Amino acid sequence: MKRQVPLALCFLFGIVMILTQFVPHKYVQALYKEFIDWGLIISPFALVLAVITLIQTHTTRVRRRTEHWQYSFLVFAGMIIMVCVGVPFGEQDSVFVWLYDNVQVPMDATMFSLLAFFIASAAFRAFRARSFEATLLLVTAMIVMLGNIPIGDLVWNKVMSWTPWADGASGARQWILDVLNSAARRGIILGVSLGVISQSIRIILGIERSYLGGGD
Amino acid sequence: MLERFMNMDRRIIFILIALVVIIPTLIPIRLPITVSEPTQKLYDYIDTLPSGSTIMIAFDYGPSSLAEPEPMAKAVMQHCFSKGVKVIGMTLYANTPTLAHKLMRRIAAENKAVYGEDYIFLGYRPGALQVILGMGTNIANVFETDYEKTPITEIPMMQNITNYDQIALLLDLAAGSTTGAWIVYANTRYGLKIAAGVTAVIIAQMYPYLQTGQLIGLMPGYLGAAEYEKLLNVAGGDGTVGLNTASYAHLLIIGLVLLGNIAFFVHRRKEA
Amino acid sequence: MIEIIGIWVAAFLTLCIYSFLYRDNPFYRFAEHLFVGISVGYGIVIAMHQGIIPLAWVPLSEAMSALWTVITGQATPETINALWGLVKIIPIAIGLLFFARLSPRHTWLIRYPIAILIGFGAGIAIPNELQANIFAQTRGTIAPFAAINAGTLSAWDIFGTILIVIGVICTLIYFFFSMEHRGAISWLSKVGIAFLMVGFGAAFGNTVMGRLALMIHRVGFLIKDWLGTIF
Amino acid sequence: MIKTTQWVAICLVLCLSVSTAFSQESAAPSNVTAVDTPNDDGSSITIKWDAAAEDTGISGYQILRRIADGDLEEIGGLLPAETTNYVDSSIQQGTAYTYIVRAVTEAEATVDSEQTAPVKGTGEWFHTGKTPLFVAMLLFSAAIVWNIYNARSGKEIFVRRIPGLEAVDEALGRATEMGRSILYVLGLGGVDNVATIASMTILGQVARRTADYETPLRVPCNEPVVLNVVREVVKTSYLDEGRPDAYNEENIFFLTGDQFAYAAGVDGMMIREKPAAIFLQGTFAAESLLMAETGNSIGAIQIAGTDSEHQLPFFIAACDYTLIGEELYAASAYLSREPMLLGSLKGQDWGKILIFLTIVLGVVLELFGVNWITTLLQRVS
Repeated sequence: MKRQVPLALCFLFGIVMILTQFVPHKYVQALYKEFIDWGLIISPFALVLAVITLIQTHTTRVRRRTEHWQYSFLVFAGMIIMVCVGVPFGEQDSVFVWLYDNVQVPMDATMFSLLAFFIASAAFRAFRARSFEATLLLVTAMIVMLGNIPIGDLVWNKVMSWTPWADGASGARQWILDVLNSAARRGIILGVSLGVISQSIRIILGIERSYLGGGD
Repeated sequence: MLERFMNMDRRIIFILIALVVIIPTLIPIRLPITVSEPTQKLYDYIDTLPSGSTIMIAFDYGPSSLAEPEPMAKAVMQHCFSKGVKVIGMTLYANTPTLAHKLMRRIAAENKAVYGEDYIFLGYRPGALQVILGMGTNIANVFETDYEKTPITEIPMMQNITNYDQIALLLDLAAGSTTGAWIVYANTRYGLKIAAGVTAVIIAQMYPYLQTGQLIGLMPGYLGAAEYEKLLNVAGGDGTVGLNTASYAHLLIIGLVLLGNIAFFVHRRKEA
Repeated sequence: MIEIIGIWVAAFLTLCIYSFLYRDNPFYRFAEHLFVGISVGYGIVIAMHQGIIPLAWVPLSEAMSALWTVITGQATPETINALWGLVKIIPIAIGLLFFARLSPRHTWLIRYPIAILIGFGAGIAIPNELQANIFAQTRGTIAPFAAINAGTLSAWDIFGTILIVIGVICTLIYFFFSMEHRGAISWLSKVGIAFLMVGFGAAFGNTVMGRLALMIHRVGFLIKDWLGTIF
Repeated sequence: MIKTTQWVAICLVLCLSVSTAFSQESAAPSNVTAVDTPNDDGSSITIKWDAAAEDTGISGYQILRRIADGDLEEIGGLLPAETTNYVDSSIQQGTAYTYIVRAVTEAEATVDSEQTAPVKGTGEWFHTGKTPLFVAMLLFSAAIVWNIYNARSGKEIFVRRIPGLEAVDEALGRATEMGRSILYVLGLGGVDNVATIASMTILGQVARRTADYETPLRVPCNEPVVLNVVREVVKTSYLDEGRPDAYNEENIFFLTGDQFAYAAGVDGMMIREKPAAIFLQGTFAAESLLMAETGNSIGAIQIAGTDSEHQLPFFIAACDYTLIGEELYAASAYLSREPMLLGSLKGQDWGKILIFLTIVLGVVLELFGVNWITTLLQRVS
């Protein structure tokens, strides 16, 4: 009951999902659509549980007065406001949309834009010609960056016009992306896919069962 | 000294990046731009459209990638309104309607264009493929109403428009793989002319379409917007500013990396 | 007015987040915790209105009313069809098993939904990975050689095509695990690493523009939209 | 059974009589056939005809269909003159249809083809176009299972050195020495994402070591189901090491499901708790560098690993060690030395050899103009 049934369920659902890819018959396809919906129905229940643990975490912080405990109220406030507006009135409600547009979206966008700073500091620190490999990383990154700006072409055509790329740095960039980058990416993708498939086979056959945890 | 430079506090780099982005935004310092052929072609195509024709713009990007397509939309719409060309906006992205609607409203206000007569925004309908195919037979079948909930049949500028046959061009402002779908389903199937304005990250994917002529024009990222603004004679447009700023920032990063390496080599020689 | 308040709120939060670049501070902590709370709330609302309600609640309630028509003998083919909605009881019941976590004695019951979801993912992954990645990428590596046979490629393009094959094979060799990397294998896997590094450099360099664009847009918002409301 | 054959016979007779009734004209579409579309769910019928000769002046085709003796109905609108097939997907399953292809000439005149034999749409139980895929799947599964079986019977299996993993003990040791915590991030993937499962297996191994060292292991999750599994996995590791007392459930918690809010929260944790070692293992998107660069700024030892190839450059730049792509999957085998994992690793290598041979053979064949390998690998939907 505790181990065998979950493993059997895992096997059953796995095999059915594989078969749906090979059987075009409408009954099987209907089953496939139904199962996809099931997945979408099952997951939100876990969210409720997760939110309970989030609330527990922050109530503990408040109760124990750990450092910065006051901020936990902000987590509660944000969550309660969104839920109180969004759950009864739906995600199209104007107040909900206002909150989303003026609170969540700007913070999302700003966090994302921090990458402009981080990409610069990471480049400065990591792009040192310490070894042959590091030099390759450095040189291609520089060429591709030059190829992305118009000045790059001007500079390139002055200094590097002997290279086989006719239209300057942007030509070199394009060639690097099309040939060298895509070769490396293909190698990675092929390896990763083999890893994914073998892990999936182990899961379906019940060989990999660490996700069940211990005990009986 | 060298060592201190090589291991400098990253906050110095942050400040430099901030300066290099903020200063050109405030004081535009123009870098030379030559207009590339794909942008020129798009400009020429719109420029020769008779007044009263209609183009469609698909805002196919999400909130996280709007920086590059927005200046393009602005430049092209400005061009259209000045030529008396009408614009229909729509999107294949579920969370873009509010954003695109606001943008169109703002650009229209700047150009004194009237909603319903010079432009409309249709909004979003689920199922990208069905939307593209459906509009080929009848736009009103897919969008019974526009984004502002007015029935299509009651909108003045839509009176003579039923499907792609009355639309001179589709401009896909894309951050993902939508352009391919427009080409396969709207161009190949219904003969709709397609042009694209895309973010820098996906430019590489667009060249094949350009070579086969399936795209009649292409604006590559900030560069495309800046080139279009140059053709329109707009000084200090968002695209130009964006391109300049991005260029300076690229040069800054390249410069820092070069200096870092020089310091590294000098330091290593000293050690040895 | 409401729009201007929105701009000020957004600008304040933007600056709060940027303050992190200097160091941790009360403003960042304020934005961070608010962000976590708001985003969790948003997630709950979306899970309700785009998940549970349309996928489970609507079909189930329709099935219930259909069941009533059957009981009262007013069933039509349409209502009988709607009875299929009753099937949704199964995933709802499975989902409810997650709450077994709250009772230490029944914790093991959450293995049921988890096993189903994991089996699901693994089952979908096998044929898809095989087709979309392994088949497609292998084919993509071979296919250009047809053009070489047809004689439509320039010498430079032929060079590129061959380079791709070398790159793919050497990268794959780098990923050989059950073999010691000695002799020829070691040499080839080093070529593989070189390809990887060049590929990473190119991807890094190509991403810079996109990230800068995000920041330029954010700075544009602060300078034009926000400062615009003052000056 | 008899009924059907009778019915078909009647229809055939009907068809023949109808077709003889039509006068044969040169512009009439010839060789019109209607067949159940192969490898579909039974929702369509494919109609094919021969292309018209160049000078017949045909400007397009219309497709007409009828159910049994019903009226002819026009479907799909006017097709361009160069079309030679049409897929009718507006059919009722189980109903037999007959079709006529009508050629429309430039002078707006119409010429009808012969009527086709009646045909029904039926769903197939196996997609024949996917046979290569199916065979490849079986072969690869067999290779994996065979190697696992072999490994279990006690054969020694070699695994090459994975530098990032040799640093795990060093990182954990340093955290213990400094009395600081360890931060483990599993990325954005859900439990249906295989990289996340691989990351959990590595986490299980890390937890075994932290249980011994009594170093706090902090795991902020961003996916609710993952949270539940992770708690089980870590608890099991502590139990196995005989240290259930050291397990603290509060250290494994839900942060938020939003990508950037999660990054904001993790960054906050990093900068306030200053963990000595940070693991970033799983599926990542743009937030990868947000976390890796902040982790770097606090001087933590960072070991990253991901199958998201777009994020690898950023991990390489900002982390001390990075598991590249498949190395993430090899990591659990490497750390645990469990025969079943080592065996499947060897199976994966067999897969690589197969791909390697396919590429070489494919390239050679293509150079000689033989393209059956590319045809086999073609995408079918």
